[in-house]
Amino acid sequence: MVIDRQARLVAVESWDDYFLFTLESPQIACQARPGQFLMIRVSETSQPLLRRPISLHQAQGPHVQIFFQVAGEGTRLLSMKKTGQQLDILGPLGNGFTIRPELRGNEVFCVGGGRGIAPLYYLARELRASGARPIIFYGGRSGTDLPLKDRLRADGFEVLISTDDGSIGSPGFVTSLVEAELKKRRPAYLYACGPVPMMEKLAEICRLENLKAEFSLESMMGCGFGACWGCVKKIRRNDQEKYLKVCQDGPVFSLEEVVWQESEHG
Amino acid sequence: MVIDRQARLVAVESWDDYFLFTLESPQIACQARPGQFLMIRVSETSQPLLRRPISLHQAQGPHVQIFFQVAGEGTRLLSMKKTGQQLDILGPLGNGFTIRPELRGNEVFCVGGGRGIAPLYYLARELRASGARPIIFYGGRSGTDLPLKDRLRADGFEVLISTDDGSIGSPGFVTSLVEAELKKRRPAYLYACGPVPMMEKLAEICRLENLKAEFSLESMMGCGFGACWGCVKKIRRNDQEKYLKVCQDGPVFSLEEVVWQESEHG
Amino acid sequence: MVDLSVDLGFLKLKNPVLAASGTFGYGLEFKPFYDLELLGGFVVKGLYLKPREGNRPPRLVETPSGLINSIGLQGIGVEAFCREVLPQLAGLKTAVMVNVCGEEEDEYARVAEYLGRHQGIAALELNISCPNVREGGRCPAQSPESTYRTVKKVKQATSLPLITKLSPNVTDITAVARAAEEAGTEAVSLINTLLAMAIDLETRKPKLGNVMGGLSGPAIKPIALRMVFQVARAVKVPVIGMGGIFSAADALEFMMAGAAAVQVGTANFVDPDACLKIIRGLQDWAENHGIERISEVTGSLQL
Amino acid sequence: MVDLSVDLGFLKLKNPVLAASGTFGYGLEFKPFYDLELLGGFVVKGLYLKPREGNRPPRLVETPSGLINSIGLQGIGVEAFCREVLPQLAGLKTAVMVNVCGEEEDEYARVAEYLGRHQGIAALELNISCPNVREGGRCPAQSPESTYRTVKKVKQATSLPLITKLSPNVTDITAVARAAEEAGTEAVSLINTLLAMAIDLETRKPKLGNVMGGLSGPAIKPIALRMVFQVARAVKVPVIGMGGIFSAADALEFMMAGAAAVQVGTANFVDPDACLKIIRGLQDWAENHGIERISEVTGSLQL
Ligand SMILES: Cc1cc2nc3c(=O)[nH]c(=O)nc-3n(C[C@H](O)[C@H](O)[C@H](O)COP(=O)(O)OP(=O)(O)OC[C@H]3O[C@@H](n4cnc5c(N)ncnc54)[C@H](O)[C@@H]3O)c2cc1C
Ligand SMILES: Cc1cc2nc3c(=O)[nH]c(=O)nc-3n(C[C@H](O)[C@H](O)[C@H](O)COP(=O)(O)OP(=O)(O)OC[C@H]3O[C@@H](n4cnc5c(N)ncnc54)[C@H](O)[C@@H]3O)c2cc1C
Ligand SMILES: Cc1cc2nc3c(=O)[nH]c(=O)nc-3n(C[C@H](O)[C@H](O)[C@H](O)COP(=O)(O)O)c2cc1C
Ligand SMILES: Cc1cc2nc3c(=O)[nH]c(=O)nc-3n(C[C@H](O)[C@H](O)[C@H](O)COP(=O)(O)O)c2cc1C
Ligand code: FES
Ligand code: FES
Repeated sequence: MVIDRQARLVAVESWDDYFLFTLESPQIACQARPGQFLMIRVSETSQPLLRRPISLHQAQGPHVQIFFQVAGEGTRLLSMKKTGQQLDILGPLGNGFTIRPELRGNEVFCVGGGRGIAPLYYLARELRASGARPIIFYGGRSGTDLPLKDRLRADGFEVLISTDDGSIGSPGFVTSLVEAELKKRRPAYLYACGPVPMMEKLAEICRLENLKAEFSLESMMGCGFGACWGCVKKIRRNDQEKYLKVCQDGPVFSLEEVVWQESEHG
Repeated sequence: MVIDRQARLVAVESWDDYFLFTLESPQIACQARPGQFLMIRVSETSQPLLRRPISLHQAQGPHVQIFFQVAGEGTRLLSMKKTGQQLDILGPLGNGFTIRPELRGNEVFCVGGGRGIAPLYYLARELRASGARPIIFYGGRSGTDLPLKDRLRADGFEVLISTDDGSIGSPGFVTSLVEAELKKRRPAYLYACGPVPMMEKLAEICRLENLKAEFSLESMMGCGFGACWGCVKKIRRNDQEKYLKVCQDGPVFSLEEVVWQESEHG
Repeated sequence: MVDLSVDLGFLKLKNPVLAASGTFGYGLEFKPFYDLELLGGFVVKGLYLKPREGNRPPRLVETPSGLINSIGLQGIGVEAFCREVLPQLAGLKTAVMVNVCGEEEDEYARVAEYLGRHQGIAALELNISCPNVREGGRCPAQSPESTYRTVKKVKQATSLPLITKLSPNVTDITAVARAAEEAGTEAVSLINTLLAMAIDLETRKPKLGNVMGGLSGPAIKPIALRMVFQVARAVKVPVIGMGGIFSAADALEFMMAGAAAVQVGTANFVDPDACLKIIRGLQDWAENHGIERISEVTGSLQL
Repeated sequence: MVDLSVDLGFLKLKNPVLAASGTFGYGLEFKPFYDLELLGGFVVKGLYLKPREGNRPPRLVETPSGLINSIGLQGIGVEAFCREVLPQLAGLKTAVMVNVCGEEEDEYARVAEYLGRHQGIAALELNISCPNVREGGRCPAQSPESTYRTVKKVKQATSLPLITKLSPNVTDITAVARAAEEAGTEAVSLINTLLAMAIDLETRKPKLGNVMGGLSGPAIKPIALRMVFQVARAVKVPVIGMGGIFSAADALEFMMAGAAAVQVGTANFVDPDACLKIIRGLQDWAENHGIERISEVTGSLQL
């Protein structure tokens, strides 16, 4: 059940162009699951027109958190909101990650690239609460792209870090770090969120290693709640390839379901 | 010569929906004359698209002032600017009021309705400096529409006040106050700025009383510097009625020139 | 208390606000937001005989105050609709309308005929104006002749009232409207989207998988309003206006220009409550202006 | 150093950025802002044989990301222009173009003929697409036949190169472009404004004195870009693209879609330096992308 309401912005933290907002919304907080998202109104004028989809980064008590990176005009306007302001949000939307009872006691990889870490923190906490042992992979272009690393560690998670420029953590793509780690241990499941090339590479690795996995996809969204058919991706389900709605049938899909399409990389 | 530049907002005063901004712009300040205006960019997005015309309310040292009322989205956005921000302004634009040497030693009426007071304060100061004796008529719907009255008096001007609702000053339209005053004394000239019905009534009075006068007109403006032909009003000049540009041929026109058009009241 | 109802002749609406096809899913998507019975009515997403895959993504681009879409009428087809969706809408006290599509004239007629055999449909909206399904953005509503032929054929296939949806991508929309009227349409609705495009500078490719798409939203409102004004003076059948309606004020402009009712499209995405807010806004405006029947507003523009 | 020049065949431009007619006065209005010689060129306001009063105000309405104007080609007429303005533009090292208007085909030819007898004009732009001067917003560019006839007549009246300016208020803009090409136009420019309208709820009157007007600005960019893309694939003569260009990125989209040069209109009002900033932006973009000649961008869209 979707809710449409005003949520008060109660705290703002920021690092360069990354922002962590804490919003007061008891209704959303108590219904939310990791991997779900909000549609947020960023402007009061018709410019930009559409809401912006942002994942839930945390839900606790009456509060939810979002973690986002300024990517363009919409997220820039969002980043300018001040504590005390009301945000116009819709949510929680979409299907989240599945948290499987059989993962109890097992190691699980959570791989986030850049802003893709947003839903994974929430997921990792829920996995831990369910008895699984999440290991967080957190990759970025540079050290400044990993503002949450200390916080994740302070929360008791095992966090493996990589940067493309080698400024901190292991140098290179986070996918190489996953590959290296797979030589040491085998997780029972892999969850990922990040840029398409990262997820596509992870999908390849998972297929090779015969690992089960789930991916959270991004897509341009018109509505966020299934009304426009604008957000579709090609998905393999029941032996058929179909355009399914990322907002409603996703944004999380399983390894076997996602059809990576050359054309949509750019 | 028009200048296009960034001006820093150095002070903001406000009363309900009236705002007085002080801007730092030595170039504009040293060229400006009363009755001229600025074109001000109010938004960084395409919404609203156009600049807004606002009269110069004062020019002194390196500073100019503007005084405006929130009338819609554009002036609302303008009112939200904060001290220290840069405003993107064009100006000084248009022809100002004429300050005639022969007015020296004579009484002159300056009649402002609501936000129409904006250019008249500047004019009154220049008139006084030139040796004329300006009397300011300041009318509004209610007491809250006359935020500048004390300031004008503190500056040593004779200020006659009226409100439609009679909350302060003489009750009724400012035009009735002018009529009443004309029974007592006869000015050498009349200058006016305000809503069309006010100015039309004043024009009638001036014709009856055989008074010379100048009016500052408003018009929807595309550019403010003569490039679009969007701001025209019917003007009588050299025995011909023509559409002249308010931005370039005005915004100040003489009594004989203005053709009041029924259709444009609304 | 203002009377918000409007009578289209073939159909009475409890108020003049309808949700536009393609922006309201099959209606069910909006149940979480409000009681659908508060609406004048809604038009479900366009349907063909068979399920349809739709166009290749990306399918949406935001533009200044606008949205380009190239969905390409993805949908479950009319059979699945009647089997799975219609029963869930059964008994709703609001006008449920279906947007009818076809590859060629025959298919339109067959879809209409199929729907005509089912209960619970107040009217059909004939979508001869989608710019996303044929080569080069073309559609039947771009010519009076093909409009006439298609409407005629569909009229013969069903007794359900027919609203013909017009395309703005034409030289003279009044000629097309008159052709639809002559062929017997009960009403016309306009406008569908304007054929448009956007390019990604980095990849040098069109931003839409389908190259071109249809522009909607506030950006197009002034064009839509002009067309509604022109069409309302050219035909006698009721005109249903749309294109960038986001507020009650927008809706009132369309009504003054001659629209008997309005549809709200893109606004449903930005604010799922948009239709409801517009209905309340019409009510308030009428009260403040001492208007007893909202239908008085239709065509009240002073020239 | 990037080569920004473009060769239209009949005219070499130092860069592809022109100021659009009706938004740049007679050029002189922009002298306070920058050196006009920095421009690729500019097109002065539309001219008839005689001075023209223009339409009754109000003439402008702002709309979401757009502007509707109904100026109605107010101007001093071609004689006064040649006598009073042209000498002031004489010797300017940039392409000065004149936008040619006419009540009927004959007047277009006579204006062109008159201008052809003067020095300092690089090309004529034939304005057969203004929506503000004829009943119902109609114009010659709405039919291939009248376009062909008008272009043909003007070509016979002058040897100045001719750019035919097309209207977006048509079903198939490529048919009109081809007609202009067949009649011998040296280039086509597009788009002129889209016929539009706005209503004042309180007075219940149209917001424009002339009822309808032409929509320009960012709102129309996606439609303009689509039309430039279509026309560039339909004709061999160079295409000059415009409609909502406010930035170098916008200009590049039009060039990728097939425009050899672009015109900047409404942006000149919002930012008098707009053309200059766009020229600099093109330069920067080309440098950052290792492009030596900006003309390489024309038509480089990947399908
Ligand atoms: C389900 C979902 C959850 C998301 N969660 C987060 C999150 O938690 N934190 C975060 O920082 N970002 C998240 N995103 C991405 C975020 O929505 C986009 O960065 C944002 O919409 C860009 O808007 P903009 O106006 O700032 O940029 P624009 O100027 O609109 O675009 C900038 C760039 O972002 C791309 N983009 C635009 N819209 C989207 C979109 N809907 N999805 C993906 N890319 C887009 C554009 O193609 C362009 O390359 C999520 C996206 C989806 C679909
Ligand atoms: C030469 C000139 C000098 C001006 N000086 C001042 C001043 O010193 N102080 C001040 O408060 N106001 C002044 N104005 C009026 C001011 O420009 C308008 O109030 C403002 O542009 C409205 O913009 P908006 O976006 O807030 O309102 P909108 O939402 O655009 O419109 C609100 C109302 O204002 C009217 N309006 C819009 N634009 C104009 C315009 N250009 N001129 C007149 N009415 C308009 C609209 O028709 C509408 O009724 C001046 C106008 C002109 C032409
Ligand atoms: C995403 C999207 C999908 C649409 N799908 C349809 C459709 O299936 N059938 C149809 O007739 N119109 C369709 N339209 C057009 C709308 O019904 C409407 O005519 C148009 O968007 C203009 O109105 P608006 O500006 O209020 O959105 C669609 C529009 C959008 C934005
Ligand atoms: C106020 C105004 C006046 C215009 N006058 C003319 C004109 O005289 N002749 C002409 O061909 N086009 C005229 N146009 C159209 C523009 O040249 C241009 O084609 C159109 O505005 C689209 O470009 P833009 O969105 O960059 O403004 C005018 C446009 C505006 C806004
Ligand atoms: S975003 Fe509208 S259906 Fe998914
Ligand atoms: S506002 Fe453009 S000419 Fe006056």
